[in-house]
Amino acid sequence: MTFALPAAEAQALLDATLRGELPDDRGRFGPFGGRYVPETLVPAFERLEQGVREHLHDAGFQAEFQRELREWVGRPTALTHAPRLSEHWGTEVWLKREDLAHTGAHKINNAIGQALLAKRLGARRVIAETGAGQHGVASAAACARVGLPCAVYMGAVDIERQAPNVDRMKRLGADVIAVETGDKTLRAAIDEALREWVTDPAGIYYLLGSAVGAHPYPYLVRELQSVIGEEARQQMIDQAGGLPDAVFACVGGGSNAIGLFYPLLGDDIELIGVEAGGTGDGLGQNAATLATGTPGVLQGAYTMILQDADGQVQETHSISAGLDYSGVGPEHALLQATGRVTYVSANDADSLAALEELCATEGVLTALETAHAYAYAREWSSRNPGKRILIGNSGRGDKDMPTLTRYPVRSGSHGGA
Amino acid sequence: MTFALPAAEAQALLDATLRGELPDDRGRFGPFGGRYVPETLVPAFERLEQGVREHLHDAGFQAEFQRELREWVGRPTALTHAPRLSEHWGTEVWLKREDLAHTGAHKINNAIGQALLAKRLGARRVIAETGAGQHGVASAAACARVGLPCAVYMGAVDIERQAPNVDRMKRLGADVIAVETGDKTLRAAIDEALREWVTDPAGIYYLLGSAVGAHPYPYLVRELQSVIGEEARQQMIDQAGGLPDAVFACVGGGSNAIGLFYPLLGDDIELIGVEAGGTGDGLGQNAATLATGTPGVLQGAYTMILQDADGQVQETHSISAGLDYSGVGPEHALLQATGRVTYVSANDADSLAALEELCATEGVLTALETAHAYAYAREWSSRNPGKRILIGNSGRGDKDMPTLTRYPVRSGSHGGA
Amino acid sequence: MAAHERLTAAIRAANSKGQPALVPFLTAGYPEPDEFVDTLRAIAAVGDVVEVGIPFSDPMADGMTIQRSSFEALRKGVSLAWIFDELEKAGDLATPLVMMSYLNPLLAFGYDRLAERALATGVCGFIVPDLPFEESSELRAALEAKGLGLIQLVTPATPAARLRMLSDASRGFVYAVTITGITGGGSGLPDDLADYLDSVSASTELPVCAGFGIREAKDVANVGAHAAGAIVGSALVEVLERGDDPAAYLESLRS
Amino acid sequence: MAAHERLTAAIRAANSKGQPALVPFLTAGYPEPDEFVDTLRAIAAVGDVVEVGIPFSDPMADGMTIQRSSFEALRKGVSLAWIFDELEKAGDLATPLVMMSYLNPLLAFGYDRLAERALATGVCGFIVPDLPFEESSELRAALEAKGLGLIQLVTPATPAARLRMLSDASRGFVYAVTITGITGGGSGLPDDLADYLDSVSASTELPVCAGFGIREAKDVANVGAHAAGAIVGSALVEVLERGDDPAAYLESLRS
Ligand SMILES: Cc1ncc(COP(=O)(O)O)c(C=O)c1O
Ligand SMILES: Cc1ncc(COP(=O)(O)O)c(C=O)c1O
Repeated sequence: MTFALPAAEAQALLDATLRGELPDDRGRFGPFGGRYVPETLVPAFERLEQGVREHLHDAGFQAEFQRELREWVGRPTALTHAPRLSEHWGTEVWLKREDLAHTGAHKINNAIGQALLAKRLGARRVIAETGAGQHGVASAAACARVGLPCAVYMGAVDIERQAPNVDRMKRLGADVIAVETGDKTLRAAIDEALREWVTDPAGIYYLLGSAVGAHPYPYLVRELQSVIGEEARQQMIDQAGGLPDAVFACVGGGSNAIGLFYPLLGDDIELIGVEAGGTGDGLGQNAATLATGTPGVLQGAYTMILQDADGQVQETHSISAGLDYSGVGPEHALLQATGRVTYVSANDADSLAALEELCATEGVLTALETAHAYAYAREWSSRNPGKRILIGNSGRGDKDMPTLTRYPVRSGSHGGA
Repeated sequence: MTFALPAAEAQALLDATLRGELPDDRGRFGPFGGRYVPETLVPAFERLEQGVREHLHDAGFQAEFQRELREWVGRPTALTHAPRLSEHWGTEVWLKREDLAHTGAHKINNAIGQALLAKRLGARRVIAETGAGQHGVASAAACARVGLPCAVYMGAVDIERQAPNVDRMKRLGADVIAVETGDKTLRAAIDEALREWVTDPAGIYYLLGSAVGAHPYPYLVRELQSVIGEEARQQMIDQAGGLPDAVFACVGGGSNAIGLFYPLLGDDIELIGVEAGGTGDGLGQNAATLATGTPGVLQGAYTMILQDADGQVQETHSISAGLDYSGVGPEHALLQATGRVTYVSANDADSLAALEELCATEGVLTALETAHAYAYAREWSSRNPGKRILIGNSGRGDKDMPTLTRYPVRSGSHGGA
Repeated sequence: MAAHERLTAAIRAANSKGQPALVPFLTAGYPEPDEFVDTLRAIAAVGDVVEVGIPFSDPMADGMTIQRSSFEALRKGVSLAWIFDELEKAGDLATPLVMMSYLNPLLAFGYDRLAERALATGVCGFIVPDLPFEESSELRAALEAKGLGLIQLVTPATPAARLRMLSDASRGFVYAVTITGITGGGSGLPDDLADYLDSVSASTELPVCAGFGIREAKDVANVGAHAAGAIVGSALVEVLERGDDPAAYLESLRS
Repeated sequence: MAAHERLTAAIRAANSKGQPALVPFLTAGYPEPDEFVDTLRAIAAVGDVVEVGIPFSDPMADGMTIQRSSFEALRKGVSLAWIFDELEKAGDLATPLVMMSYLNPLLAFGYDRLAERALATGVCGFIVPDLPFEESSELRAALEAKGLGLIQLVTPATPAARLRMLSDASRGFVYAVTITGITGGGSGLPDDLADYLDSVSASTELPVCAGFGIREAKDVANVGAHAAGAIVGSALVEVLERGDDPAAYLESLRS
């Protein structure tokens, strides 16, 4: 189901977005967003909002943030032309290489930005949640870099399927706390982190990992991740000689997608977010929140969620832990409702096949999350030959080896193919 | 034992090095180097040498190589200031971040360069050896990128301790061939790869992973890796405001070290290569070839090697698979003999501690190989307070998790420390 | 009398007998859906106001105990519609009820329909833990149209100006969270509890009920010295979990 | 007569009897060091020239069989010095010997001392698989000073000009590798073997011995039709590995 706004309202909201006026003072992206949190957390969120307002666009903070991005994260990340994949697909394919960022995914842009903010706000320690473990690793690294202790909440199911990242977090000095409640994946981990935050809202900084949750997180994360799209836009002009016709990004909570899309909203480019189609269309078989969900309130925001008729949030399925979430960032809900961005899904099997094709043709082992963007871009390419496209290569697949080893490499698709 | 040349000869050879005249026509770096290979391989080596001469400095090849480095590998890699480590050590510490290169180590610079060369030479398939698995992963990726099938020889011992990399190679489409002969580590893997090469010297390209072996490999690998030092030199000037007083790199075969050192040889900088000190000074307890070896011929070159009085090559020990090699690149033997570069060693325990310290202070999980450079740089810093130093951060430690998880994180050293 | 005034009256009635009002919390349909009405009756016979918890898939403000009861009830098919049906069957209990629910099930149910059915089943007010005042105007309006109360929570960290605003907005009573934590933390109330509860009480004409961490008779007494009522949540759910008699447990809190 | 000429003469002598010379290869000290001299004698009684393999830790040009024998001999303490001592004890065997060794043990031993001890123990030449002609001048000089030969290997891939150069440089005989592979590959000689061996033979006055992949009498016969001798390596080591009689096996190759 797709939630659409009346045309005039959609246009007005889109214009407001382009003018940088959203979220509004109440943290709203049109009808979406807001701040639905327990009264116990209201002072913490107000302090955070105040801190964001004070520091985020402060020249001193920005200089520090940009220096960390350049010197420590390794930005700008490369823009890669994919000649062999292009040949296979019949489109001109470019990849924005967030997998080359420190710790292996776009998550670090946000993590180091918020860690610097935590430091400025005088936090004594940092907590974070993680799904695929990428945000946990990024948070652990960023906290070490700025010198703050860090605890990461992670669902027991995800701990198992992303074991390499668990070890990395610990080695980087974070406490990893297994969450055994609820669905034991990302959603439960966020709840646990929020519960922990309540115990010491002044001393703890909660470093949320995607463009989800209550205001100001969706805004804060978008601002920190927009460097992806800003770089990519300029690089396409410099390296490809012009902007792409279409841009694809995978959407879990939506942070890499909003980071890539936001700076491109004003351009004449088709923007496509790809969610996890899992094993099928039924409730519980996928994590295609925008493609199949309905509006509701989850974990602090009014947004699209996967829920039943009673408003109970549904468990999701995806082969990729980082997309396995029943909600999505509220700004994506708005971008969908206005028609500016199209949200689709790719299933487990097609995503695995796409991951393999990318390995075989370009020597890039992408994350399972990211593979969803490839799966759909491939299908889109078959309908749009000759177009120029850009894919947000949000992370690397090293962390997915425990899952991938369960699927043997299909012979014949590799080397010289 | 250190092999030293008479002062006049040393100076003459150093001058020749600085003028770019070494290796000479016979592939010699002064007394070291050469080409000690079976007659069956002589035509293959001649063809390779011819190919290197023809293509390596050809404008077309260089343009392609530089584009791949920029667009696909993600160069330039960042230069990171390490403020918290600097505070701990009392020196101003900078890191050259090869861990941010595609596939996670400097190895990719060489792998993509040689893969492009293989393509130009009309090879039908590529073989490679690997120790830590980094070169195997890099070769697998590079071969996929250029569209050549790839087989990687890897010692059975290394397959076990670098499991994550084995899976990555396979996923990137390479055949991984377990070597059960000899010491079942890197040396045996090189022998097996050479044996395979003999069976089809014209159709196979052997993509050697370090600055070792018979001419032209030490030269070829140095040329392809020198981008590290060239970038670092400029970045130090731009970011640190001047060149470092001392530069540290770990030395296995010596490719990251030569890549970093070579462009700095003419500067007034102390250059220090750090080998694997293993568990002790005895033969077989370490892999400190330059620090404790003697001249001899191993796997194609006259160089420093670890051997007994009968000329039998000794097995080595190091916690890091990538340093676990009884030989070393012949150019390092020359740089040692001329006194230009100092070679020392760091043991397993100090390297582990250094790895942990870097995690805790800067949020960078470095490779176990690389950790050796930190261990010695730390000790050096205690004797040279106030100096500015540069460390070649040759790779990331993700691949080492199976080894590292056997060593629990030492409490107290992390977060806010 | 508006429905929310029934809450105020019930609490005042208890106070007029010289004791704090007891406000037990029950996860609807826990431990067994078909015992819901009986359990509710037993609890309502002792309590002055009963808080009925609507199970939710994502109980972010609750501790382990209430989470477990919530998931268990959901697993057994409990829904808001079913709860209203059961309350309807139960008929008037004399003891006024409040519903404690996360926002999303209420949103899904529809606010107008919600207010209607609440009014028809003896539900006098709502506690919505993830709905801060700033987001609450729509729900408040729908409830007020039927005389139902939206009970506001305040905490020890709530600044004075906000405390006044929340107290003004509250209906029925003001819910004073005693610790800045989640439900079901260990017993042990903060030292400066008295000052805190006194200041909440001073901010409003309404009775103040204190909740979170109340497990024993002495907790009720402590709280009762500075507040009009004591809310008993996790501790009561644990009694149900163990299969013990909830009424007997509640009686014990009065002694 | 220089020592290397003894090799040429022994091969010619076999040929003059209408048969190819048989050049068996034995890893020194394999399978048991204390049986070395006896095994050598038994083999020398059948072979026309015997190739004695010096075990090396890094036998890069050898296949699995010879690698295994080499590691085994090393494990049991075999060294070049020990081998010379044993040869000295054995006295003159009548059959001339060549030593096959990787370069590093020879380097470690010292070239001059090497040439001296070789001359004293009936070793007439050396085959050094990892020493191509271009790197060989020092060793060659040391050997020639004592009349010892440095036997060159040629392969089917060796270009004509290089073939002439290598043939010219060789002493005793020319070693023609029959397949571009490592030792110990399966039986089966290349189709164009005859042309290849004929062209090697045409490049030199010296006898040509063919090696690699010779396992059966028919291989010896095939090779013998176009070369002066047949070198038997891995197949003989396998016989020793199985504990079979090496002399009997070698005899069988002549039938
Ligand atoms: C590589 C990668 N891509 C994408 C995602 C999805 O998150 P988001 O939608 O916030 O970018 C994750 C989450 O862990 C990830 O690790
Ligand atoms: C990260 C890293 N550093 C260093 C080395 C050692 O190799 P080299 O001395 O050739 O740089 C390796 C080898 O695998 C490696 O993986």
